[in-house]
Amino acid sequence: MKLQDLLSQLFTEGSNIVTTDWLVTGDATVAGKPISILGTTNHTFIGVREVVVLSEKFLDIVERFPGRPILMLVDNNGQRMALDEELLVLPEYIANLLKAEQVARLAGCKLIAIVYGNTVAGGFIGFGMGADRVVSVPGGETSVMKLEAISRVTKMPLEKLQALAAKVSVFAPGSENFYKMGGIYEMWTDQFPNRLQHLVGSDISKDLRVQLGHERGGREAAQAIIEDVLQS
Amino acid sequence: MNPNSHISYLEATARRRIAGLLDPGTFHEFIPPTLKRVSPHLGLFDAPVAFDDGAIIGDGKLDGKDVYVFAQEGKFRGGSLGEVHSAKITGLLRRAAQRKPAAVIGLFDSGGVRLEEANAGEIGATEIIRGIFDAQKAGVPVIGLLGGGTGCFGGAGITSCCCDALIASEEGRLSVSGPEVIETVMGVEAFDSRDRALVWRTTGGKNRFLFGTVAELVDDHIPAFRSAVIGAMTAQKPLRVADLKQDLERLKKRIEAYGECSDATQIWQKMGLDAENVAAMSSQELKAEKEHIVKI
Amino acid sequence: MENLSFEFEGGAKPLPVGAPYVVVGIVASSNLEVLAERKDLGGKCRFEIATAAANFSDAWKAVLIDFMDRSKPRDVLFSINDFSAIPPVVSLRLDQALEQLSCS
Amino acid sequence: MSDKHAIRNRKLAKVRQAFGEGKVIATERTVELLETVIEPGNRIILEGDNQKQGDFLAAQLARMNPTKVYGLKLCVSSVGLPEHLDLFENGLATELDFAYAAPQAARLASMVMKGTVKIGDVHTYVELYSRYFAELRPDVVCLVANETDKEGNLYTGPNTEETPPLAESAAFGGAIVIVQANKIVDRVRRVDIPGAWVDFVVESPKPFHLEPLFTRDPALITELRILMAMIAMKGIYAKYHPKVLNHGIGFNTAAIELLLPTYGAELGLKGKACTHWALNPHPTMIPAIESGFVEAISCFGGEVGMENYVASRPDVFALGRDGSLRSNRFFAQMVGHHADMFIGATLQIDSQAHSSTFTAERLVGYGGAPNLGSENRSRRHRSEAFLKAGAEAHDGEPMPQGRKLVVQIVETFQSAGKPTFVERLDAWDAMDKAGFSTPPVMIYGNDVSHIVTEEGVANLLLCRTPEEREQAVRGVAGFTPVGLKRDRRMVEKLRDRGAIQRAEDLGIRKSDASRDRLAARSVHDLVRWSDGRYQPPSRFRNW
Repeated sequence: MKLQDLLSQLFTEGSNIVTTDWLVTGDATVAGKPISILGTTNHTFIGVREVVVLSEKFLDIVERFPGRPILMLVDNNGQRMALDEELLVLPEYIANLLKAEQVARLAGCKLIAIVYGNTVAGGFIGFGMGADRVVSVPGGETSVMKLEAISRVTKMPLEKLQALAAKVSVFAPGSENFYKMGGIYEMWTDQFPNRLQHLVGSDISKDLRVQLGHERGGREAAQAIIEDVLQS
Repeated sequence: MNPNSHISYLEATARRRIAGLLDPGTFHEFIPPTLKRVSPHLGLFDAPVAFDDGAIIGDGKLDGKDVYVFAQEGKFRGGSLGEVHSAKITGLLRRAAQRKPAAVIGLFDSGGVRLEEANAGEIGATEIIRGIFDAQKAGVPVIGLLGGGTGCFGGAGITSCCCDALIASEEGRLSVSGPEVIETVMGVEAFDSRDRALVWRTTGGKNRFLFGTVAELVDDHIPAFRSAVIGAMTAQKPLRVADLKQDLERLKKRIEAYGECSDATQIWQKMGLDAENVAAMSSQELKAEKEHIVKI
Repeated sequence: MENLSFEFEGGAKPLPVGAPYVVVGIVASSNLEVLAERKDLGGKCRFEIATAAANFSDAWKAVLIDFMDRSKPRDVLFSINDFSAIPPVVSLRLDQALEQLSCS
Repeated sequence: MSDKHAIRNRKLAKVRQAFGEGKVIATERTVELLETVIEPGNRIILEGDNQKQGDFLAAQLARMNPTKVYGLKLCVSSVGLPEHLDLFENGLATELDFAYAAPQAARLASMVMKGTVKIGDVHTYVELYSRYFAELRPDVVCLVANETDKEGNLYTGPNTEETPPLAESAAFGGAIVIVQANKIVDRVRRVDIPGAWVDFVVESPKPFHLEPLFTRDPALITELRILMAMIAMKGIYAKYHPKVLNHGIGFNTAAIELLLPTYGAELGLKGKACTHWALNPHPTMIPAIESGFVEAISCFGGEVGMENYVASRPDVFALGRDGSLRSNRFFAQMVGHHADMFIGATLQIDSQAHSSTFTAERLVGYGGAPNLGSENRSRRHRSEAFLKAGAEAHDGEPMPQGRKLVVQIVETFQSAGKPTFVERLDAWDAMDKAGFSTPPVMIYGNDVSHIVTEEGVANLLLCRTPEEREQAVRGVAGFTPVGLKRDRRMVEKLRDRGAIQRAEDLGIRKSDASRDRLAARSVHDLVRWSDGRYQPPSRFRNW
């Protein structure tokens, strides 16, 4: 959905948000308490320059408002694909952003990500999936790779992939699939303020994704594997 | 000189790497292949499975200390992150956070997320990252090794950079988008993936070492990796805002200094290196050279 | 994928003492992994094969008979994941698996 | 009979009229020059073999006007460029004589089927060069050089290859000689072809195409190939001690090259075998050269990236006074022809040991292998290997003779899972489709002395009847249909006699066949062996 629609539906108690062509920053009030907001928009690509800004903002928020929840608004078309990005070691930049998210977590900031636009591959790993909880709203589309591209790489006919995608959620794009795999905690269609308020008020420190993936039938192997390793 | 005196890390299978890295005979595998915990998804694609799903995990001793190890087998489906593969590594890291071994050593060799299990693999990558952070929080350093034939790309590339320290050979490669992917999406003018020299000077261990992403550059020799890991086991960076800020400053300066460069040789020249000769230098020679260059 | 299963009478001599199991080979294109485990199979050897190349049952049988004739192991379970390896590669991996199982 | 020299003088006068005096022709006027000197029905030799290709002149020839020039007979030893066949599609040429065509094999086959190309014949290299002095005397010859001066003196560099016989057949046979050179200089580094033999030179816009055809990445050598190499080395090299030999260009022989400093040393081969070679500067030879195995290598051509290394070993390679390699395909073929041993791979072998790489869909040609890989009944000088093989081959005969070792080293299956051993060669279909009168066989079975596979080595010299030969072939054909049809009893008998030796008969364990034995396991290792003097092309690097 459009950023403005999301913001107006999400924040009924007032907000103060600044948007550039790709960056969203600001704060808002949820259940009478302030939360910090950091997001991207316009399907931006995540390259070294974007990461540096996002990391800086994260660290800034953590320093100024330790303990205050951070809402991450997610819309990107993935990592910026270019030789010069990789020349500068893009994964090190994205890891820095992930570490900034971890530092926020260590400082007591709850991290909640809302997928409202696209989010692809390395873009989602760097900004979105590092949160304590990831939710999606209508229009939120997650993907690793399009079916056409998977078909090219795996040399499986597209029709066969499409038929498979209808049956299993393990590989095909779509928030519904990520939900089944446990990667998306909830899919919101209404009552955004209440749902956000509830999340902000809960203990979300534990990574539940494996468990949810198991309960929802998307990932049936992972949980048992992890338990067995813990007990080996 | 006879280069065959080296015990090649690049050549070795994941199992052989582990055996050569740890104190002899000390490795004990968790979820061994005899349990046949194979991918439940590959069959849908008519693709063969492996009994370890390309991820080998366990504990053992290194220089007498208790350590955990995970190793990706780059030759099985490109060492890709599938559901079982990722869960084994995540499980190991969670166990490390509970039981606090002296270190977790990750032998990365992965093209990234396994496309047949793309969603499970992508979520899996972030669960591994969370696992690394939780282990670090518990005081356990996580050390990553880059020297496999598949390299370390996509989700695996990002994951490896979350480690406390990376040790690489010049043959090791690290990036998010692989050259083939960039070529497929952006065209051959953007990245000619068949130009192997270009691939390596862009993503290879030397470039990563000169930037400081990789802490230690070693020869393609398993004992060299082993001594570098022993040296790195004490080096644990606590995750603090101040340190991250410093790190970020370094990354910002890198963009300022080299953001306009379109080839590694331009960067090396700016660093004050004999750019044309970097490829020909041994890891020892390059380490010596690095002492004299512009540090960013 | 095709699953094949074969059982053969083993040789008379038990294997020398060694590792309980070994894995040789990697499941990569034109290659295979062989997991060889010591198992009480009443003197027999069993082969459990998952192969990406369908309709090669006769070739597998010929390779396995040749292997059994040459090496005469007993009480070993061979589990195989095959990615379209050619027969000589299969043969080589079986020999390697048995050599390693017998000496480690 | 037409006087070629008179015709030539007439053509030269026409050129002088249109272009003025001097041998140097402006690059952009090349087509015009060609149209002036080439007449309908002329026989044109275009230089181009498996490495060096006269690509600029080929492209200019294809641009000629087919209403002026037609019915040409094209001779090119390696049909390696699309332009070679464009000449036929554009209606300029009708008949083709060649030796090798692998890069264009499929297109050539379909053009022959459609009648666009009439094949004069398919040759070996030296056979084709020889015919340039007999029935295939040319009217116009297009050559390639690294450098030329205004007088037409040519420097043909490390990749001299086939230039000399082509130039000679033209210069003294009344043909016009046109050369594309990478550079026109004041003084060439070294005169490989005298200017008096050359009529016209043009500077090509780009250096000629050069294929690094002999670079084999050690990283791709499998355990199976190492096993085969060890079988060959212990079963043949250590037994006969071939001193002068030729290797094919495949991975199987590359494995042997890389095992010489390790396994070869263990077998005591150093100084006793493999001292003199007919071979290009294979990068995989560097460890053996550096380890002192090699006394001299006679080269057919050069190899991209090996220039500095070769220049640094004047004790091994033939160098000009300028310090760069001088190769010569004709002479190297002669060295190989009179050698103790040839060893190489092929795509198909039948139960009589005939081999071929032709299929109905791919007219690949022969190259140099049939000459190198044939018993040489004209050889008279003696050597240990020659006499030992001869004693086996002619045992019990009243006249003692020597024998060349001709070894086929093949995996029983090709990488795509196709069996190498077949009951009927695809060459028979190629014969039918292309209208040849005999099947295009690369090496005839009666020339072959040994076949090495991962199953062992078959010594055909020890077989006394056609049945024994057939069972010896089947005996090493593994799990191919040909192998499965072996007569087990007869094969065991051959094994008892040593006519078939398996790895275990030679004392080789399967787990000995490890990549750790290779003296170099990567291109990078080769560079290290050479102390940086080998500079591989970018596509072979991983650093």
